[in-house]
Amino acid sequence: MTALDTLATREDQISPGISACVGCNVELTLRTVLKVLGPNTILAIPPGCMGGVGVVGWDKMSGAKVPVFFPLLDNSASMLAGIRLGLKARGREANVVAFAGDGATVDAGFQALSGAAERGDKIIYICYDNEGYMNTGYQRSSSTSKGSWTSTTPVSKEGSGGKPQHRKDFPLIMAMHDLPYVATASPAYIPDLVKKVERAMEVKEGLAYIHIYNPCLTGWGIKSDDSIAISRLSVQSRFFPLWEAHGRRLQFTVRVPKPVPVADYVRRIGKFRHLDEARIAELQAITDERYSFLEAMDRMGGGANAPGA
Amino acid sequence: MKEIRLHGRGGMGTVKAAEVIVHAMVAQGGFGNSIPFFGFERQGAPVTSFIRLDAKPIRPKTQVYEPDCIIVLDRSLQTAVDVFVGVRENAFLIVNSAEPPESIEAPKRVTTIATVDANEISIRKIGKPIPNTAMLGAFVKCTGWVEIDAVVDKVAALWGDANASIVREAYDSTLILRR
Amino acid sequence: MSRVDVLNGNLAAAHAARLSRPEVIAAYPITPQTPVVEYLTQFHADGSLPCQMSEVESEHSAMSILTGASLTGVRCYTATSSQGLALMYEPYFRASTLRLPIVMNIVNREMISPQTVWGGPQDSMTLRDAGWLQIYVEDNQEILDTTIQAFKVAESAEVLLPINVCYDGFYLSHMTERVEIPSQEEVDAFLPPYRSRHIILDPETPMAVDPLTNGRLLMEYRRKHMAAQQAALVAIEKADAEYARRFGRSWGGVIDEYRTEDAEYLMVSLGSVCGALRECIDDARARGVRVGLLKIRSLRPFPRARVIEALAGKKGFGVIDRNVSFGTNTGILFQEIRAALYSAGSRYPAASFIGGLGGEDLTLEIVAGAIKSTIETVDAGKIDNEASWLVRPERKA
Amino acid sequence: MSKEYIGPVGEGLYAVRTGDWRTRRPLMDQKTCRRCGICLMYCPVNAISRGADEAYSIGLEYCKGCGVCAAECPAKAIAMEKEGAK
Repeated sequence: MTALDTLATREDQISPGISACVGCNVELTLRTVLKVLGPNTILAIPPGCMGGVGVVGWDKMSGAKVPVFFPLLDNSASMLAGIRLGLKARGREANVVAFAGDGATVDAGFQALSGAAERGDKIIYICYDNEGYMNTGYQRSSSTSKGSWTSTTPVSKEGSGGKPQHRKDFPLIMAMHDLPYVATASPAYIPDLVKKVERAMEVKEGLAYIHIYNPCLTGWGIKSDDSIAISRLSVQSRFFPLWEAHGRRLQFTVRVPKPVPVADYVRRIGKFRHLDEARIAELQAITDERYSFLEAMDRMGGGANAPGA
Repeated sequence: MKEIRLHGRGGMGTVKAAEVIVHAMVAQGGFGNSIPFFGFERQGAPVTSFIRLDAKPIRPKTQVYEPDCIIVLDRSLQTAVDVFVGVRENAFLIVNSAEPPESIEAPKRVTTIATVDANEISIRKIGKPIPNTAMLGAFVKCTGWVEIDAVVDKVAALWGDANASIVREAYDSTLILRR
Repeated sequence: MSRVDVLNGNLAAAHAARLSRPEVIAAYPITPQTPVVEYLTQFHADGSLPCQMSEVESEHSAMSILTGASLTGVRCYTATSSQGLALMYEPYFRASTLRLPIVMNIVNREMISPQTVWGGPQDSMTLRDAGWLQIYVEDNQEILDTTIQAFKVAESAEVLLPINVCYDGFYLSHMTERVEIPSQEEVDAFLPPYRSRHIILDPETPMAVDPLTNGRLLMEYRRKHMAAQQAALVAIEKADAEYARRFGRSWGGVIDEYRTEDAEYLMVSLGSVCGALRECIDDARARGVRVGLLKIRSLRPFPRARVIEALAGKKGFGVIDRNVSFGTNTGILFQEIRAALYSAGSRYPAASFIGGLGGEDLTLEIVAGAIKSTIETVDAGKIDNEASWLVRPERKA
Repeated sequence: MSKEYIGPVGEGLYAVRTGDWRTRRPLMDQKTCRRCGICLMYCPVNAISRGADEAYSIGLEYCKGCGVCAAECPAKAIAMEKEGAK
């Protein structure tokens, strides 16, 4: 079945009307992921955009067709680990899935996630990374790109400021737990995302992790029509490369032999408007460095012989 | 009620020895409790443990301040801690020592002194100087407060027959001075 | 058939947990609770505890895992102490407000600073308003019996709340004494299997847990939660009565009274110090002093009516607190008793004591002194607004 | 659901009428459409469906009018019009 067939025929497991911003590609990502996962799923939506827009529901109503709950900001992975153990005790099988923002994943939720990964708890953990705490108006996270304006890394009238540090390379950190499956994904590459969710579902033992890079229209200053185009640029500039890893065998899933300059990506995003050429060059440099590192891993993982290499 | 205080060092099995005495007391239908005084347990650090024995249930869950019996698993402790603090009249003292009991200095309130070469027996039987089991044999011989068979059975169950034979040999070889 | 053994408090708790057939356990070691985790993993390894077990990376995850597991409807158990409980605070509160009947032993240990590992129930008593049931016990048999009963109380349909059975670190956790261990068959007959019906995460019956909830509805949940706490007063007594019928041991339910009937003075406390109090009360009685013990077992729910009843007609009372209530000049239990009496319009002379913090021993001598001081305060008609501190004198050989 | 819950539980689906948010509406030209399905894949609210005849249609009940479908359509078969215009 092609990705399109899957998406055209499977039932949407999320309420048809949730209050995500107009054009939000996290909403797109969530609906896509849940169509692939199907109804036999228990879904954790920690505090963040998707919780805020009503996926867990309001008062005595639900926002999803599958069982769904709010974990705490910092315990999605451990609550899911408990759900898995409870199901095991009852002899039941279901997809046990987190759909969590970067704050709930790379910051406050990291200890619980790393613990579950090391223990090998059988859960699927999906992070939608929009580079910050967007549900509360865009405060910085450790996933926010260097130079980015956020409400807690303000920019002066002269254009100085923004976040001083590079974002942590979180999906690689997860891969270094020697997990059965780790992948990065983008809403601009839906068939790639669909395949990765399917692979995560195939994992028999241990934690599967997917890190999706979701440019935030409202927080970043992007027009709603541009949502997918800019997501695509994040990949085509090698700023956010798409790969998957089984254990330490890492391979690119989308190869970018002729990247567009990072500047072409950055210049279209409001939160980077104040960056001068020197600061954009810094972003280009870290992008190149990180991509070279992945290329080396890709070569070790046999990626050089892979189709399209 | 009988109150006992054990002085040992981390690694000597002081706390476990106290528990064995309580086990023996309960096995013969009595009551007992043992409370270790805990620091951060490290090998070699001074360790104290407290025991109460009685024919009826024991209610206080407190440390022992006025012991009827003092068990010293390592003589070198006498320079580090005052092992005689609070000791009652007509008390018993059991010391791990190759010397005869006459050589042991103790306050007048201590009227029965026993010694046993626990290290020697232990090294010979199990190859390491772990004095707790030998001290159990000496304790039973000296006080008679619990039965030797109950102690031997518990030690055998916990650590095997070689250790149980240490208890018996110590029981037989303990020297006692009543004064 | 039950059997007699010699157990420390932690092993008594571990046996109780094993006999209660929990389906999921997640626990993180912390002094003085650590042996509980070791015993449980040993039981698990030797096949006598066939449950799902998770060796977590923190107490926060331990309680989070149990929250998740309990949401699938299964029986859950854990244990912790002190800083571990503090780290759990976030999921601890949530477990109660989700009405999940998790059972957790708390091996009471003082809170830092200064750095300490020794006893004192400051850890759990500080959290008395987080919605859990909290029972405090006096010896190792009571640890075992109460922990088994705790599952029954927590899971009863009119309660459905998580519960702590709290016992003093070291003074009970590491004290060995005679304990009767019931057989598995006996416990099975007392404690039927548990399946949650009120809240469940299961694809067969999809529901949302914790939707964004308005204040009015939230208040409705809180009101029901408070009613469940009150229902627990009855459930605790019922469980104790049934346990007594089956096993021949009663611990008194929400409170325990010792020689109170004709007493003029009552000493009030909770936890292991009650043993020393009984001993000292017998001594005082032998000298003709009519004093008795009111032991509080259930701190939450607070047994207001039973306390009022127990104190009715007495001259006055004294409370020994092994904790402090910062900013109020007394310990926590003293305030609780005072508040209960106010609700009945009663006013008694009363003495407040704080002692035994950080593992400091509450010796027979200290406890006897507190009784004497209580009688003086009561006879003078005074009410302490500031606690007296119980301090052990230095001893000489 | 009339069931009484003692804890915070939600049953039954809550749906915001997000179609009301729209300021622009997508109009699909079926003659230009190449039936590639890209609009369906990228629609964030799952408002686009595929018919038995492989034709795609946009449901307006929940469409927020973001314009992603129009921007991504390789055939330029979708136009965004001001909401309310005839």
